[in-house]
Amino acid sequence: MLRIPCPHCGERDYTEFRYGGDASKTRPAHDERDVRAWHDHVFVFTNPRGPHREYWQHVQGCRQWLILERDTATNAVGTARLARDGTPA
Amino acid sequence: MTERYSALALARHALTGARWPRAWRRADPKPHYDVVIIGGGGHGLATAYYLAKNHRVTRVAVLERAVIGSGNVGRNTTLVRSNYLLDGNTQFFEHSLRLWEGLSHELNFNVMLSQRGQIVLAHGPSQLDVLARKGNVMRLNGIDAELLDRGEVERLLPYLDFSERARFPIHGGLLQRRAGTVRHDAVAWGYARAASELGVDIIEHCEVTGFLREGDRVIGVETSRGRIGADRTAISVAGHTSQVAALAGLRVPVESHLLQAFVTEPIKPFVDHVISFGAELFYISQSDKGGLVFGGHIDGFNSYTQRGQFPKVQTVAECAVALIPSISRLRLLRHWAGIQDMTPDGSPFIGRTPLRDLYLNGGWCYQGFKATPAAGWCFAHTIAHAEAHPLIEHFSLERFLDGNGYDEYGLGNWTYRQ
Amino acid sequence: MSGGPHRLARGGRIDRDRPIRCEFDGRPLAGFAGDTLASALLANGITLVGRSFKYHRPRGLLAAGVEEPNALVTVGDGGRTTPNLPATTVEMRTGLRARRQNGWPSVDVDLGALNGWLAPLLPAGFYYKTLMGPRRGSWMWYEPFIRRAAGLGRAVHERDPDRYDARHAFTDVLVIGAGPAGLAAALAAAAAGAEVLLVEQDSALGGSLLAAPVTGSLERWRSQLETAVRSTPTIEVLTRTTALGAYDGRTVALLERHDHADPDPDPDRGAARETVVTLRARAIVTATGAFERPLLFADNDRPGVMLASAARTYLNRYAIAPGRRALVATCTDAGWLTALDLAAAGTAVTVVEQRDEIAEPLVAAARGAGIDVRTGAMVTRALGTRGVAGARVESRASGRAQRLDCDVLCVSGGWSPTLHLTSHTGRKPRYRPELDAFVPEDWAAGDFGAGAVVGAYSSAAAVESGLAAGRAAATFCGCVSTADPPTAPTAPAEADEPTALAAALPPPRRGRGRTFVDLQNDVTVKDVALAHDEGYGAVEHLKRYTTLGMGTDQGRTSNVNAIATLASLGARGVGETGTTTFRPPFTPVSVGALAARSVGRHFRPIRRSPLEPWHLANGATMIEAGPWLRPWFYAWAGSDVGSAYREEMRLVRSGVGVSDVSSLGKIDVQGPDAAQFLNRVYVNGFAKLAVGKARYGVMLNDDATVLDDGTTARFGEHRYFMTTTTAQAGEVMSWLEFLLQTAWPELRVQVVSVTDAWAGMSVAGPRAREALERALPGVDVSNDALPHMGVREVVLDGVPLRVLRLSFSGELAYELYVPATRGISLWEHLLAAAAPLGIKPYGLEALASLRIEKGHVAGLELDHRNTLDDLGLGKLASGDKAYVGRALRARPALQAEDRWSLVGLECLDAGARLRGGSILFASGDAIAGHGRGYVTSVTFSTVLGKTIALGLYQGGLRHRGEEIVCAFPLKGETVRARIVSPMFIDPEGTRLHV
Amino acid sequence: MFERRSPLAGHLDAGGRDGFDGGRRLRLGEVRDTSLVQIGTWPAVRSACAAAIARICGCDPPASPRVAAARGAHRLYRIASEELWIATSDPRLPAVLEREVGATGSAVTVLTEARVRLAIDGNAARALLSRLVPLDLRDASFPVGAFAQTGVHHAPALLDRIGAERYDLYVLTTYAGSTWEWMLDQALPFGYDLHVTTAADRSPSTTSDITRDLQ
Repeated sequence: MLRIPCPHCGERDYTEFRYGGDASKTRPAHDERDVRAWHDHVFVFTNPRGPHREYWQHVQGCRQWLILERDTATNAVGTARLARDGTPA
Repeated sequence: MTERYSALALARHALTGARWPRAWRRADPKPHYDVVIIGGGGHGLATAYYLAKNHRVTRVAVLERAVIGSGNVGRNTTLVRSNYLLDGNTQFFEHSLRLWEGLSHELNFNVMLSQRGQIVLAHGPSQLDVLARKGNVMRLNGIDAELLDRGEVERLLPYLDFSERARFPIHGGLLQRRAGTVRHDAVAWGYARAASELGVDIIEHCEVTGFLREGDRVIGVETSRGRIGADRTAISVAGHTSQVAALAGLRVPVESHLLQAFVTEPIKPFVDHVISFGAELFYISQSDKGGLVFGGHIDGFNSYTQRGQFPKVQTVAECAVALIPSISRLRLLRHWAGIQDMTPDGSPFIGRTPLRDLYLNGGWCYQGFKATPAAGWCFAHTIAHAEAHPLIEHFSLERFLDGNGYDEYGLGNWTYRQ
Repeated sequence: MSGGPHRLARGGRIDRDRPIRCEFDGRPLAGFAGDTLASALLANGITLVGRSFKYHRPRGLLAAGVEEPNALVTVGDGGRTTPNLPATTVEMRTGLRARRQNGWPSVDVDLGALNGWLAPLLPAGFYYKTLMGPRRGSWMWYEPFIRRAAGLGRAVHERDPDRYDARHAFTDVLVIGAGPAGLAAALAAAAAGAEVLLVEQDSALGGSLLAAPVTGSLERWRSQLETAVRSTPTIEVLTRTTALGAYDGRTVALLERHDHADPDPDPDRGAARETVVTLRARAIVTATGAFERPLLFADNDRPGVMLASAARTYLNRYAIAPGRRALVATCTDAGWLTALDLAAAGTAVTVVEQRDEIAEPLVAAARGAGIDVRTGAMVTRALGTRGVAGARVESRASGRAQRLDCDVLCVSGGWSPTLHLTSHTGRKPRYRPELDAFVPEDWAAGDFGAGAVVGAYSSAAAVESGLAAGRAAATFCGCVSTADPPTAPTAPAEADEPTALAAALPPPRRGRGRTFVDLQNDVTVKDVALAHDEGYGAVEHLKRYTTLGMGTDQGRTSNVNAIATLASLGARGVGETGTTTFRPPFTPVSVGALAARSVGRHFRPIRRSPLEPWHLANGATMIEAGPWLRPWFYAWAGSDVGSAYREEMRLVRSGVGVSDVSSLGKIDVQGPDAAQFLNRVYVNGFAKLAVGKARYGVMLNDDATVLDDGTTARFGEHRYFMTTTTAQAGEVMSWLEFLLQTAWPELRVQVVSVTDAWAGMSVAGPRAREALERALPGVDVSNDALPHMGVREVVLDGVPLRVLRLSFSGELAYELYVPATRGISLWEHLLAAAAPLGIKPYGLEALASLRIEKGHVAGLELDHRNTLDDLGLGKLASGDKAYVGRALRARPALQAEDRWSLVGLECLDAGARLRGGSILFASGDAIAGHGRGYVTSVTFSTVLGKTIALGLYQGGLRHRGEEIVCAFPLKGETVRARIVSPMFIDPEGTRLHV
Repeated sequence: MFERRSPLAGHLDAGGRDGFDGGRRLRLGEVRDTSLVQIGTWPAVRSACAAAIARICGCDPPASPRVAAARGAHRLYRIASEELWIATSDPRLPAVLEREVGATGSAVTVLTEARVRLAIDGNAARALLSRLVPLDLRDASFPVGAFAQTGVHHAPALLDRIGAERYDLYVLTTYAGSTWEWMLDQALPFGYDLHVTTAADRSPSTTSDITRDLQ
């Protein structure tokens, strides 16, 4: 059972969360019109076998969107932070 | 030299006690090939076979990191069908099903295609309309399809939950009689044996570690067993597409997810069709050995671990009992997970890449196994002619750039929701 | 009463004061409490317990535990029929009814045994080489025979009456296995201050110690250990509980079995048959022990060939003499312990020991016990057919062979640590030659092993490793031991059993008889050799090609023997050959237990409108809409949906009706930046929406497909009330939160779902205003006070009421929102007050039909494939305001002129049935391929008196007026239709503004 | 003209049932007189918002996301970093909060009608809850006074431990009926009595010491 350390609620089963995919990409500016930029953001992935930065929303908890560090090769879970606090460097 | 398989051959060996030859030659890498195929799974081996058979390209090597067939071709739920909606998908998967229908004879290897029929259930009027649209398209393309109302489903599958207790009552369904199952491992072995017979080198325990480049042209691969030159190189490693593509500096619209499969203890014939639940993604069939085989939805987050999450096991069990209450008493024997390429529209990529002489076949989502023969057939054609086979033109890597996404199920642009 | 002729007069752990009669193959079977079905059978001299899978050879008990490959029985009747249970795991209990399987006409006389004669024709994987002809598809002719021959027991299609529960659990230290190592680990962890959960699949604690004589010092020691554990309050003990699988996050799935006392627990009183526990532990000690391996020799599957450890268990735990004359074939000291116990119980014993050098004390003890000892010798063949009658014994030095008589042949071929759980989480085991076994490696943080599973075979060594592991586990949990260093009762000298062993010799390649590696799947050494010859030598290939290890026993007794055989054939050693990956569950688990309470109506929760009780009490037929149940149609309008919805439509078009729209998503949007936020997420402008007004809006996904549509009303400077479709409510909510928290954290906006807070009802029809005037006197709903798209918030009797003048039907209409618990009361009041106007409720079918007449998109038009322009809504996104999805909307293929886009369709063939899902063709097209579009929604227009539809058509309304063909080949129908505007009624919207 | 009708009206008339040991180890019910308000704020107005709440409720908004703050008729929950829930038996409070706290520029949403408050008491309460929620309910991690937002049978819920063997469970109104049936089905083995109760009867126990423990 993947256990996700919600910064607000504490460690919980992943079933309380909703997956939001790759969080390593920066979303283009709202008024960006460049198709390639949005294409790469929406459709292209690094999909690493190893450390992965990803979005999860604690939908059955505090409803906050988190950025979680997880290793896709082992499912080892690292730290999580609130997405609203910005992505860690 | 491979020996032809037949009842007679079996009898001869039984009487003389003569030993059987290897099904496929053990081969060591040569310095150069016309085509090097990375990945000894169903698709890679099928591609090699059709390159040799249809295009007389026989200086071909299949490079496999472990042993052949150790990936998804041996981990899937063995379904084959051609009930597809979108122009392009319909023809491609029907081509595949027709190849399945001749495969045992083509390969002289019994892959046990069992056309027992698949029923997709609808649990409401609008869901049945969606199935009707698909069924109509199938019929308009010469593919068998039958629309069933609740009564017809009940006559065919009386053991489904038609009681008052059913949370999502069965409203009807779509039947494709020619759909069914195949003995999955046999597909890899059969293609390997036939390809080897035609001169293809199948090289196991040979991991690709890099690509040999000449400008924007790929001229071979670095492997754990040395450099291998190639006029054309093809990637066919679904599950690890991103990793291998990355060795060539490519980023692709693929994320790797886990799909679990489940099998119960063997029992006498219990379910004679392939049945797909309509309320959630769940399907069931019974293997010839007697085990009930279940499939469900991906676990839902990127992973390469090849082990599933327990709550998903429970979800699948809930669906099984919701569909067939008497399954409750049967016992789950094993569950395992495969690594699946997921794409933003649920459709694959197969064809050329931005790099010259490098070809890619991946992103099959839930459909890799049933696509095996057609994917091999079309990929081989594409490699041989350096031009996409008409059946796969729409599966291009760039399709999202011009807006030609190919969303068969209308699930939107999320790999993890397909 | 004796409980069987082979039962010893005294000894054993059975309760002789509690005799039990059960039914086996329709005949009574006597035993005692504490017996398993297997021990009861053995006590009663029933040694032929099953037929093998392929050759239907007679089979007896090989083991005494979960590893039993042969003795599979079917238990129970009717809906409780359970096939394939190992008799060794079925506890004796009153009311138990069991029968043997896989024999026809019976297991004793089985015609299937004829397969034995055909064996040479049916080697492993024979079916890959034949059954293909004469023509394509011939397999469909052979398959039924194969399927009937395959499969083990027979299952029934009756509903399982039993109840299964599921629960969650958390602990500091989980100890799996209550053998000496597990008991010690539990004590140590608890002493260090950890909360401990100790799980044991057996009914008793002690593991291997349960096989020791009940009179010996080992048993006294075991009971001391048990007492210590039971008397420690911080140790929770679960017996009859199997660790099914180990998962990420140190989560272990457990199965508790409750049916040992009563085979038919009463579900109506809440008695569960089994409970699945999802346990999260902070540390895990795996003390799962090891399984003994059989030896490979010809006909090693004969009834009477039994694992030495099993023989010892039947003797000491169940007080059964497995035979009168025992032959113990061994390459381990463990075999000698069995020999000594058998001799002590008065059995004539011969030991055939593969090794030349044995620990002297053992030999002395054996000789002292009158045991005939043959070292440097091995059994090459078992004699006898329906039961072992002797063995062919060969001296390794001289090769001289002789026949020795026996009626039980105990075999001891070494130990296989039970590493299933550790491999579930991806640990690759390592082969250790000195143990001739695969042992778990590279333990993850928080995972510890103890006892035989890590090669500590003797009880004393097991306890030592258990104490260490328990301590380490507690420390990992951050427990700092306050108590004295943990101890366990000191082991008796006897506990330090000799455990030396040698690798079992490879089986002879020649000679008569068949040597079985996997007894359940009938895989022989010949089959392994065949696979190797054909290039299926890798373990994964071997498993798949021969089905070795794929039986219900998951190859517990065959795995290592197969690898050894493989190794003996090829160049590679056992270690390099490697082992296959074990998958969960450890032992098979009923699907019902995994589904637990989520069955029947509880499969998924039902979401209910606050008005539902009224609907049910007033003749509504309900229909599923996602998680919701919604009124489909009402009895007042007709008895079937087909006629009822037309009545309801007529009512709305001509008078006034009211429908329940509570399931619409409702989101409270507040904050200083709310206007700007809405202006970004909707394609159309919301920046200038005035207070007291509502606006229709459409949201796109980033890829420019339509996410959802709905109306948002502005009730205050910083206060908005958004409605979404029923289907997308959850998606939209999460999407808004995603944008606010990840993309635009600088916006001061709070979104809260208030879907549950409000009951919603739509009052629609030319007389809707009159209805409201009657129902809500004092609320000015005149056209001036409340024009189209105007909204009001009023308070009546202290209850807030929101009135939004919106129309989905195209008629003059109002949506009323009232606090959920007041919904029924307003609804009833409305119906009463407007009764003189003939107001009546209308359901989902009419609602959906009315919107079709008006050309509003919904349902099937709103899948994630369609763009704003496809739905004819492109003009909404005017100006160059930025909105989500704008950039990718510009992609050429999404702007192509010939995209399939929204059209209205009028059926031209009166009386013909136009169906949803029809495929559209231009007249003159060949009716084949994928057509130019399809029908999404169909209804009968009561206004136009004809069937109309919405659909998507190549080029859309540029083909307005054209006559096309709607094909429905599934029913062999084609219908002519004309492309028209999707706004079938009142395109100018005059009815909305009256 | 508008009388209230709980979504559980009718569900509680069924009466109790004995467990399979014949006993009734649970007391399950609905609390019908609770008002619920959600407050969301932003850095600039955070302190003004907190001050208003303190003034109105008589206690500061809790900082801890794990422990409820209790004062008289009110219970305050920190449901997210910038969001609070205030549950109260005082029917006038929501209007006051809307006016006073709203004036600070914070967002106030009344959720009284959006949630149903269930009461779960008895010596089998924890055993029952272990079948409903995937939470570690052992005293060390979920002491009296602790609360958690979680899920019950696919729907979100908030669990509040108000006493050693007493819990409140807030569930969505439209899921209430289904969740209730689900809970009774799980409660069957333990046996239960049913009752309609009041917020007053759910008198909170002091939480200060626990608050210290957890913070």
